[in-house]
Amino acid sequence: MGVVTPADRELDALAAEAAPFARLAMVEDVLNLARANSLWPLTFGLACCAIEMMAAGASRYDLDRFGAGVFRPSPRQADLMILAGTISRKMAPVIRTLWDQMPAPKWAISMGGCTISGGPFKYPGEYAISEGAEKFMPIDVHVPGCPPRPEALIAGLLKLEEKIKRGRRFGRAG
Amino acid sequence: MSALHALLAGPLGGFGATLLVGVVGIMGYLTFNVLFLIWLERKVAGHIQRRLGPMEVGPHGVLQTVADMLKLLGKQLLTPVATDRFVYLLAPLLVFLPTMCVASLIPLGRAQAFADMPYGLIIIVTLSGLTVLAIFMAGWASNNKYAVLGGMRSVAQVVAYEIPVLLAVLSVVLVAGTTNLHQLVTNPWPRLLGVPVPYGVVEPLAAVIFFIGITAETNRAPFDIPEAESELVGGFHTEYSGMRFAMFFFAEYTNMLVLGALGATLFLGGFRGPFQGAVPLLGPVYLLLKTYLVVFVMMWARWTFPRLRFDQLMSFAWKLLIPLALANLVATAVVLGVLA
Amino acid sequence: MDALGASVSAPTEHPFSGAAEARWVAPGRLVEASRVLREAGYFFESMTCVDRIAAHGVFELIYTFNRWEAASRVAFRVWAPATEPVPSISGVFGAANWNEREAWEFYGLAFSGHPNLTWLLLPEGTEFHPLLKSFTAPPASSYDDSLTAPPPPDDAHPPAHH
Amino acid sequence: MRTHPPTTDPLDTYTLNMGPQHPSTHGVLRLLLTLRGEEIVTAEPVIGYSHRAHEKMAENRTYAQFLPNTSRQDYLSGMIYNFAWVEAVEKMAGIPVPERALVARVILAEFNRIASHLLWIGAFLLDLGAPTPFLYCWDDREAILFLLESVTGSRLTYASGRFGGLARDLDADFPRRAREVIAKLRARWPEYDRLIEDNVIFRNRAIGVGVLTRDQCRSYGVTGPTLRGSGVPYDVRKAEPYGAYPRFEFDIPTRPEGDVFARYWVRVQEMRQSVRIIEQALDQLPGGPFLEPGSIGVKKRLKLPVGTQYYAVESARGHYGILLVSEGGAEPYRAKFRTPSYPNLAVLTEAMPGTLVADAVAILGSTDLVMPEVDR
Repeated sequence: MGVVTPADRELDALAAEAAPFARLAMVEDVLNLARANSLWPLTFGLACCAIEMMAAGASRYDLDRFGAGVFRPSPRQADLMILAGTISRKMAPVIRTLWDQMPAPKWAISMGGCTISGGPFKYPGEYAISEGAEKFMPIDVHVPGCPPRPEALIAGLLKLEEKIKRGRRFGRAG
Repeated sequence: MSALHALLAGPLGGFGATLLVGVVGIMGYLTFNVLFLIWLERKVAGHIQRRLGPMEVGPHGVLQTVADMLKLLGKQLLTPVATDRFVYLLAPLLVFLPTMCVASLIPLGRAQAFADMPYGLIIIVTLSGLTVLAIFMAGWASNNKYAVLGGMRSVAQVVAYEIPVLLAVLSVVLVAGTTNLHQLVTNPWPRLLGVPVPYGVVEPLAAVIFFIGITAETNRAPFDIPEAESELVGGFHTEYSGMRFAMFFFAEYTNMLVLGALGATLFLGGFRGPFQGAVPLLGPVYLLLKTYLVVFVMMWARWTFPRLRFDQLMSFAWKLLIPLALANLVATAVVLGVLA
Repeated sequence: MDALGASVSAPTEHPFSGAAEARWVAPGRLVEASRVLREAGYFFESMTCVDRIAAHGVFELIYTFNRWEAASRVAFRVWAPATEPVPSISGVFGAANWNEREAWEFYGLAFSGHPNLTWLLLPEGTEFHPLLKSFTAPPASSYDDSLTAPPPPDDAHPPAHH
Repeated sequence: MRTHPPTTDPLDTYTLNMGPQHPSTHGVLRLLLTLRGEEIVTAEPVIGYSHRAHEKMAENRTYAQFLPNTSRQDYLSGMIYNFAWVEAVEKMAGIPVPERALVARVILAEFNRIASHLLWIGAFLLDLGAPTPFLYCWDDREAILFLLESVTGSRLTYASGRFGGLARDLDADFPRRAREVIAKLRARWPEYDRLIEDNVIFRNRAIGVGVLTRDQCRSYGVTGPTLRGSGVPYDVRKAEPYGAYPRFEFDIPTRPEGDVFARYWVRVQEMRQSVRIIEQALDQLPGGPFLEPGSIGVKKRLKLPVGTQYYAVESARGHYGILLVSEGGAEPYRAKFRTPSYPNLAVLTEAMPGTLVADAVAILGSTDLVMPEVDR
């Protein structure tokens, strides 16, 4: 370490102030366990992938087995945003608003090629779509496919559960 | 329960002990009940819909609602900027107070009612209409058009369905000759062909009207228009998150239980059942079994029927249920008069 | 059909198939001609704009109409100069309203007498016409800047403690 | 209800913005409703939230490269769209198609139509607040998807058409499995009728609601089951027979009322007709090649003669038209897709005023919209 600048000291002070009053690791673990097992997705579909997302919630695949079948139509009550379908440029600001309306802690799964990178609708000079959701919001799990099968979405969900149980969010180690 | 009561009565005095046992007992039980009912709802829904419902959290998902509750506890509480803050925060607290009070009035057994009042039934009917006030507060304070619409619908709906419920209850009161819930159960039952039968058998129409009425009052499908998901997103609770939202859930399921228990007490014989005289502890068991039967039928209806439209709901209450309930009341009075 | 009057002279090197009748209509007679079809019981099937600016300096508009009773597609082909507005037929066929808005936003072709000529599919305020052959890529400014900005530093994503 | 005169007084009304994220806008439609209480004064659909520029893409890709796009326009009846593109190109290029492929296309397309209608019934009932039929329909739909997947390799967005046939042949076991699925569907229909059609709440929500007159349909170019619910027996399969359809006997179910219930009834009957077609096609399924020997397939660059062609098929939602303009190159000069949901949505601006918010949801649901198909 080199010179400690005033800015660094300020940061340290800030960190000390922002540190939790008491570290309740057990409680955090239990909470994370509960969070992982109770991921309520937002009722929100964009295109083709939304149909497979609905299929994942329907009888044969039954997301409710994992406690993730409670699709909430209001972003205020959702924990998980499953971005399923192509994000058009007209839709992107709306999605960002929805994401901002969700209360923390929240997670996002990008389902299908379109929300990962623009998918099949990306070509030089395209004008209509936003090339991937990560341009404007954080994504926890990517589920590739066009569209991914419901099993793939379930696998993505289980990956997300693992991630939550380890207490990591948005790529930051805990 | 009574031993515990005696133990606490030493330091706290009789009233204090009753209050403590009552509050802790009721709160504890209601919390458990909500967790159980939500799980039950999801399992019932699952099995009606050719799937399993929660399976992974605990055996057959029994811990699913515990996880949900813990998660909701740890959720950020968002208060949208444009809300009427005081009312917005007050509504979720108010929403289950009336239900709590009603819960304490339901007789659980021969000597077990937390509050045994001579006019218990009247108080219950009065209190159960209050929940809607909190719902309207929530809808109005949220400053969201969907929420306001939901709140308005809720008020209109409860006003309309209180009346047939009241009239149906009155029919039973006429037959039983008392408004004390405890006496209503313990009084000699009416006899049909020499066999004592619960009031539901002699007043089947009142029972059906009462059931429809409480389904509407608890905002359950097919009368769930105040929170109609496909129309109003979340209705009155659209803007609520985390525990505040959970409170509404809590209130809805508690309301189901309490009104179901009231229905069981009025029409299905309450805590009375075989051998209950010999084993008093069976009383609450019988009551709960009957209550959960009513609740189960409500769930069954929810997962089977489409939702009514708002004007249809209104005309159903005003043009069909209320005249029917009135006619039933008059018929009951006439029959009783003739028999007397 | 003869009430439509004589066809205008137009190039013949683009044959049209899939219709019982395809005829060239002058822009000025479009409303009148479509009204004839409306009264004869035709429904509005589709409208297509084709960019022929490079070769001829015009847009080719292809309207197709059809009947329920006996399928007999009629195609109107309009050779519309790129700079002049085409008369709107949204007063005759309700469906033309959206189709004309689409042609306007995708090609910049104006329609006179249209009640609400504004963006339909593209975000409001879009300044390019993407289906023109001369269009290559949208200008960089067409992205919503607020989206690419980093998320606000709020308490929404606290790092988990371990 | 509805005793007030229509009003546009701004003090008397308010605006409700439904969507683009709303449980019953099926994806990303936005409806701007002007309301007076719960009564709709005006309804203005705002679309484009899933505009993906299919038409621009068509100009940038070869005919074969564009094939996967077609099934993404309407992902619920993607097979029909896929074959429509293939057939349009075949017709323009004069590519012959073997008999087996023609009949197999009909079988696959009709199964796809049933799957689409099943999904619609479920989603529509969900809009009306009944969640259970949704799951029943999806359960049945999975059986069809499983069958289609065994032929095409994908569940939803098929690319199984080839210029001159099919990508893969129906295997020897296919007819037996297809008949099993049909038997399963047949067994389910009485259940649906009892659960949905005979339900008094459903009938009250659906009968007399959202009437579309014949003239409105004509003005907007409404087609498909939505039009047939208004009593017009227009079906591209009969009006302009294509593929192997002329060989099969089937009826066009219509109902004169034009309300939500009529549209529901028509779709339910159409599934029965589709099964009828499939059974005939399975009986007549000829042997021989499934892809014209020496045909173009997708590998080589295909060039179409100069000209403009309009080609139409009947998709699950109605008249799907492809207008292809070729300048002789390997890519289309212009491809316009006349999608059925587009006019079916546009007409709602006239059908919705005067109804209630709950009706708006029912009407919207009854027209069976697929938003990416509207927006393209």
